[in-house]
Amino acid sequence: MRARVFVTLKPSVFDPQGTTVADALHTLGYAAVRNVRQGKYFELDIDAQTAEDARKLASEAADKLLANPVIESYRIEVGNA
Amino acid sequence: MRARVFVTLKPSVFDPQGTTVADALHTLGYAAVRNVRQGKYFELDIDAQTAEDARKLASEAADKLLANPVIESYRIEVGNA
Amino acid sequence: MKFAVVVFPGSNCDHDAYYAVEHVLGQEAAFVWHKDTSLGGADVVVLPGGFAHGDYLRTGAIARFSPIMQAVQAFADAGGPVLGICNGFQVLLEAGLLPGAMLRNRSVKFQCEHVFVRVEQTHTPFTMACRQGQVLRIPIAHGEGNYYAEPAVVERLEQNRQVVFRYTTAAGEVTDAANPNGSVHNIAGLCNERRNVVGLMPHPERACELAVGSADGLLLFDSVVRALTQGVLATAR
Amino acid sequence: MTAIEQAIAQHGLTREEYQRIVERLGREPTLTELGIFSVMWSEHCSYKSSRVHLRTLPTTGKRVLQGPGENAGAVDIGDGLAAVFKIESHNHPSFIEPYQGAATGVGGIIRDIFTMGARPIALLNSLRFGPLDDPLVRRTFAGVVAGIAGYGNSIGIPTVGGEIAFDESYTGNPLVNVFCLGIARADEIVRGVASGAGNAVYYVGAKTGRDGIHGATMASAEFDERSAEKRPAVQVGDPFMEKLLLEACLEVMKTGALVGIQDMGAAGLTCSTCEMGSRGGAGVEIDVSLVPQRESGMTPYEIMLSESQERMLLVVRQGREAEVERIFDKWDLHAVRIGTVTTDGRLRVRDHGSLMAEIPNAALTDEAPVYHRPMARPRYLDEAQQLSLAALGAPAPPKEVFLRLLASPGVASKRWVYRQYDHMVRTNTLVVPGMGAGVVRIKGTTRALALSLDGNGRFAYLDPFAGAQLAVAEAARNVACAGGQPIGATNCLNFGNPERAEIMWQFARAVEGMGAACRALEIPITGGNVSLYNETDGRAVLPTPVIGVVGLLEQAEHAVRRAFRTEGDAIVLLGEARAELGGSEYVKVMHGLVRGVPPVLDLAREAALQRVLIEGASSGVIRSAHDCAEGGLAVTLAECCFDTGLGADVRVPALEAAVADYADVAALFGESASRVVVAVSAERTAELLALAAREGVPAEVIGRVGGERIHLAVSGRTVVDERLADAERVWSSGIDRYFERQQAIA
Ligand SMILES: Nc1ncnc2c1ncn2[C@@H]1O[C@H](COP(=O)(O)OP(=O)(O)O)[C@@H](O)[C@H]1O
Ligand SMILES: [Mg+2]
Repeated sequence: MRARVFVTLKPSVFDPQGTTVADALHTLGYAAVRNVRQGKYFELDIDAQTAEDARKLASEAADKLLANPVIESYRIEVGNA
Repeated sequence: MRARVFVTLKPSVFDPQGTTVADALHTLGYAAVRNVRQGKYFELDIDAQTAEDARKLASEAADKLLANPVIESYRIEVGNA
Repeated sequence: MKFAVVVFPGSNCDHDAYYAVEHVLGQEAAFVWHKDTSLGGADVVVLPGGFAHGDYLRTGAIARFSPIMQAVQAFADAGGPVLGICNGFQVLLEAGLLPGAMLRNRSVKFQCEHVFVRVEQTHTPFTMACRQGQVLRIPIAHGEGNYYAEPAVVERLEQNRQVVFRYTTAAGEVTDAANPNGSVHNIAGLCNERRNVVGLMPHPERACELAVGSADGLLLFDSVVRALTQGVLATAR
Repeated sequence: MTAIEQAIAQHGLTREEYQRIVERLGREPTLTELGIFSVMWSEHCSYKSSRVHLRTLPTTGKRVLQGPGENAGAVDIGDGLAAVFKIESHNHPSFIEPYQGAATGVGGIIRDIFTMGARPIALLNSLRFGPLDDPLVRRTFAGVVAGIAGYGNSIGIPTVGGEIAFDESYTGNPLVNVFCLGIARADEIVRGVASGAGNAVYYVGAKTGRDGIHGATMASAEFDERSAEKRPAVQVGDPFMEKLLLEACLEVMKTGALVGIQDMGAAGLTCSTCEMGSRGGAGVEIDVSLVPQRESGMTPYEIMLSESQERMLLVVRQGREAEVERIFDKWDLHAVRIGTVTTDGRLRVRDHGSLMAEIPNAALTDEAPVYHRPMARPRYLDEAQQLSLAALGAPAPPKEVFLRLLASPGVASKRWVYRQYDHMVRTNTLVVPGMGAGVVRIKGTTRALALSLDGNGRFAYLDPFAGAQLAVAEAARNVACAGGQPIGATNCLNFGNPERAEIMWQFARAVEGMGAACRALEIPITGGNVSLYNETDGRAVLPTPVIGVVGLLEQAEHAVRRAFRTEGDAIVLLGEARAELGGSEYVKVMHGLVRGVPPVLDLAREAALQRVLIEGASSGVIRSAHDCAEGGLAVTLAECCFDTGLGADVRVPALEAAVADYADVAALFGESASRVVVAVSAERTAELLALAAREGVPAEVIGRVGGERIHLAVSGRTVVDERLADAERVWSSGIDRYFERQQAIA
C-alpha cells in the first residue's frame, strides 16, 4: 500500500518559503499567482493488508515524526503503490 | 483556482531525507514501512477562469521554477481553493 | 586583474571572496549586484557562497533568473573564467552552466568542517597552479552538497576529465569515509566542457591564510591570475 | 468575576496595577490600551521583579560606550571601533517549537546588534536540556541546534562558541540563550531614539500577522468568541528577510538619514514605539491601518501586540525619506511610513484616523511598576550543601570514572552540535568551537576578540552567590586563556517564578555575586536579559546565571588554543587545588547528586591568574591553555590531548580528602576554581614560572606532552593510563551515540 502524506503549515502560520516562491513567480511575470504555500510531501510504502491499516500507520507516523503539530497539519491519502 | 503541485525526486535518485525518515520510523518500531520518499508540495492560488488555465500556469511554474528536471518530476492537481 | 563578485540577495560569502581577492591575493575586486546587467569589465567572475533567496525553494533555483546571470552566461560563452563556490556552484548547476544537481547531504544536516580534496585536473584556469593529484585542505559549509547527475552524465564528465576536485583522505585516497556528503564519485567540483567554468562545494576563499586554518585555497585564485597573465585564456571583456 | 476583573486577569495584570493604569490615564483604558499596558508592564518588558537588583551591577568603565538601556551594550576596542554585544533568552518558545523557537531567538539577538549600527560578526549560545536518554529531550535538543544553525548559517554569521549542559530540571523547560556580537564605528553607534517633531516613523520588514500574541492577553467577551482561530501562532523565522534587513539597514545608517531605529521584538510595535519615544523625550503617533498586514481583519489590538519576526521601526529625518525608501527598494524591502514623531511625549495609536490609544510613553517605560519582591533563603539549601563522601561508599576506580566522565554529554565533545554551525564564514574565526573561547579577528586592525559564555546551574543551585561568581570567573578565565583581556560582559539570568520568595532569593544572591565578581575583575556589565518563570509543574530549573565575557587581544596572532601542540613541551598547572567535589560533574555523573558547596573562589587570585595568562599569551611563552572546569584536572588534560593526538604523562598533585578513599578522586576530578593547564616549551618554562611567581600564582610543572597515551599518576601511583585514541573515541561519541539511528527531520 502507498500512503501519501501532505504536511502543510497551518493557515495562520507564516510561510516564508511560500512567500519567497510567490515573489519569484511574480518577478518571472506570473502575476496571476496570488499566493503560494509550501509544504512537505511523503510517500510511504507500507506492508499492510487494508487501506485502513495503512492509513492508521501513516497517521501515527505523521503524528510522531512527519508533522509538527504546533505549526503544521497534515492530510493522508491511501492507494495502491 | 487552486493548483497543487507535488514535486518528487525521480525514482532513480537517492533520497537522503526519505531514507532518514524511514530509518527513524523503523527505530520507532514501524517495521511495516518499507520505503519512504520525501518531496515538496505547493499550493498555488491562481487567478484563472478555467481549471485548464490554472493547470497551464502551474505547469509552467513547475517547469521553470518549482522542479529541477535533472532530479525531480512533478504532478499537478487543480481544484477550487 | 579585476574580479567581479556577484551579490545575490542572501549571498553571505561575498565579502569573504572580495577579501581574499583584494587583500590576500592583491588583485582588484568589485561587487556586482544581481540586478545589474553588466559585469563591469571584469576578467574573472566569482559566484560566492551563501543562501541566495534563502535557498527556500532549492539552492540556486531563484538566483538563476537574476538579470546578471545573462551577463555571466555571455561571459562564460566567450570563454571567460567563472568560479562558483558552494551556493555559487549550486547556482551554476541550476542555470545549466554546469551539469547535474545537488541533493541534501546524506547526513541530512548542515556540515561545517575542513575536508581534503584532490586536484584531478590542472587544465582549468582555477587549478593550473596546482599539481596534478595535489591534496588541498579546504573547509566545506553546506547542507546540500551531495552532487548528483545521471550515470551517463557522470560517465561523460569522467571521460572528458571534467571532474576537477574529488573528496579524498589526507593521503589522497578516494574512500567513502572521506566523502562528507554522499556525492557521486566523491565529486567536490567540476568544470564545463570548455573548462572555463568551474564550480566546487568547498570554500577556497576561506582557506587563503594560515591564520584561519589553511592557505591551500589561494591556489585557485593564483591559478586564474596566472592563466590570464599567461594568456592561456582569452579574456572575455 | 466581573468583565473588567476578567479582562485584568487575562492580561496578567494585578488589580493594583490596573488601578495605577486608571490613575495614570485619569480614566479607564480602552481595550487596546489595556493590551499595551499589559505587555509593557509584563515581567519580560518591565523587569519589574529584577530591576531593583540589576541596578546594583557595575555598568561603567573606561571602555564602556553604551551600558544597559539600549538594544545592546557597546565597548571601545580601539582603532575607533566598538564591540556591540548582548545575550537574549528564548527558553519558552524553544520548548514549544524547538526549531523555530531557537531560530527566532537568534534572529532577535542579531537584530538587537545591527540595530545599533554594528555588523554582526559572531554568535554564541548557551543551552540547557534534560538528559539525552529521553527521546523528547533528544528531539528538543536536535531541533534547537538545527534552528540555531538554520538561522545563523543562512545569514552568514559564524557561531564561534557556546556551552551546553544537561540536568533533569531542564527536561520540561530547556534554556536557549543566544549571544551576538557586532562591530561598529564607535562614533557611529545608532540608538533607539525617536526625536525631532515631524520626522517620519517608518515600518520595514516582514508583514504583521497574529504571531505570538499571548493567549493571556486576549481579553473581552467579544475576543473570546473568536479566540479559537486566533490562537497565538508560533513565530516562524525568515532568515532571508533578516539578511536583507541587515544589509539594507546598515546601508541606510551610513547615509545619516536616520534619527533612530529599533527592532520589533518582544511586544512588537508597542515596545518599539513607546521605548523610542521615551528615550528621545518625544511622542510617537502611528496609524495601524498603514501597517503591512499578512492576515485580514486584524484589530489595532492585535497589530500593536503582534510579535511577528523580522520587523524594524525607523525614525527618518524630515526630507530624507526618498533616499531611505530607495535603499530599501534596492533590497526588495518596502519601507512604509506609518506615523510621525510628535512633541508631547505620548504614544498615540490611530486606526484609519480614529484614536484607539493615547498613553504617556513614560507610563509604559520608566514608570512601569517596580517590585521589591519578598525573599527567603531556600529550605533545601542546608541539606543540599551537605556532601558526605563517606555516605557515597567506596569510589569507582579512577580509570572507570575517567571514561564515564569523558562520555557524559556535559563533558563529551560537542562536535555533533557545532559541526552544524557555520563557524568559519566571514573568515575571521581564529579559534574555532571546541578549541576554547571563540576568537575572531577584526579585519583592518591587528586585533581580535575572544568570546566565552559560561554558567553552572549546579553551583548556582548550591550557592547562587558563589555560582554566579564562579560563572563570571570562568568566562573571564576562558577569554584570558585565549589571550584576551576581559573588557565587558553581558548576562542572562534564567530562574524560576519570582513570586516565590525562595526563587527571588536565589536571583538576588546571584546578582550580588555577579556584581561582586565583575567589580573585582573590573569587567563592566553592559546589558543582559532576565528570563523568569522557568518552571514546569511548580518545579523550577536550576538557577542558571549565564555570563558572556568579551576579551580583547591587541595582536590577533597571539590567540592561544587549548590543544597541546608540541611533543616534549612542559605541562604546567597554574593555580592550586583543594579537595573540592561539591556540585561537581563527578558527584552528578557517578552518584546522580547535586550536593555540597561549590568550590571556593578567591577573586584576587583569579585576577592574578588571568594576568599571567594574558601576559603569557602576548609574550608567546604560553603555547596552549585550557581551564579546569567540569570533570577537573583529569578531563582538562585529556581535552588538551585530543585534536592533535599528542599524549601526556602527568604527575597529578596529591590532595588530602576528609575521607581518605576520595583523595585521588578529588585530585583528579575535583573542580577547584582558578586553575589552568598550560603548555610551555622546555626553554621557556623558567620564564613562565617566574611570571607566575611575580603575580603570586602557584605554578608547577606537572608533566610532559608526548606519546600516544594519557598517563596520570598520583604520588607515584598510576591512576589512569589509557590509549589516547581510545579515550578520544569515548569522548567524541558522548553525544553522537544518542543520535546514531535517529536523525532530526528538517
Ligand atoms: N541581567 C541583566 N543585567 C544587566 N542588564 C540587563 C539584564 N537584563 C536586562 N538588562 C538590560 O535591561 C534593558 C532592557 O532589556 P530589553 O533590551 O528591553 O530586553 P529585551 O531585548 O529582552 O526586550 C537592556 O538594556 C538590557 O541590557
Ligand atoms: Mg531588545
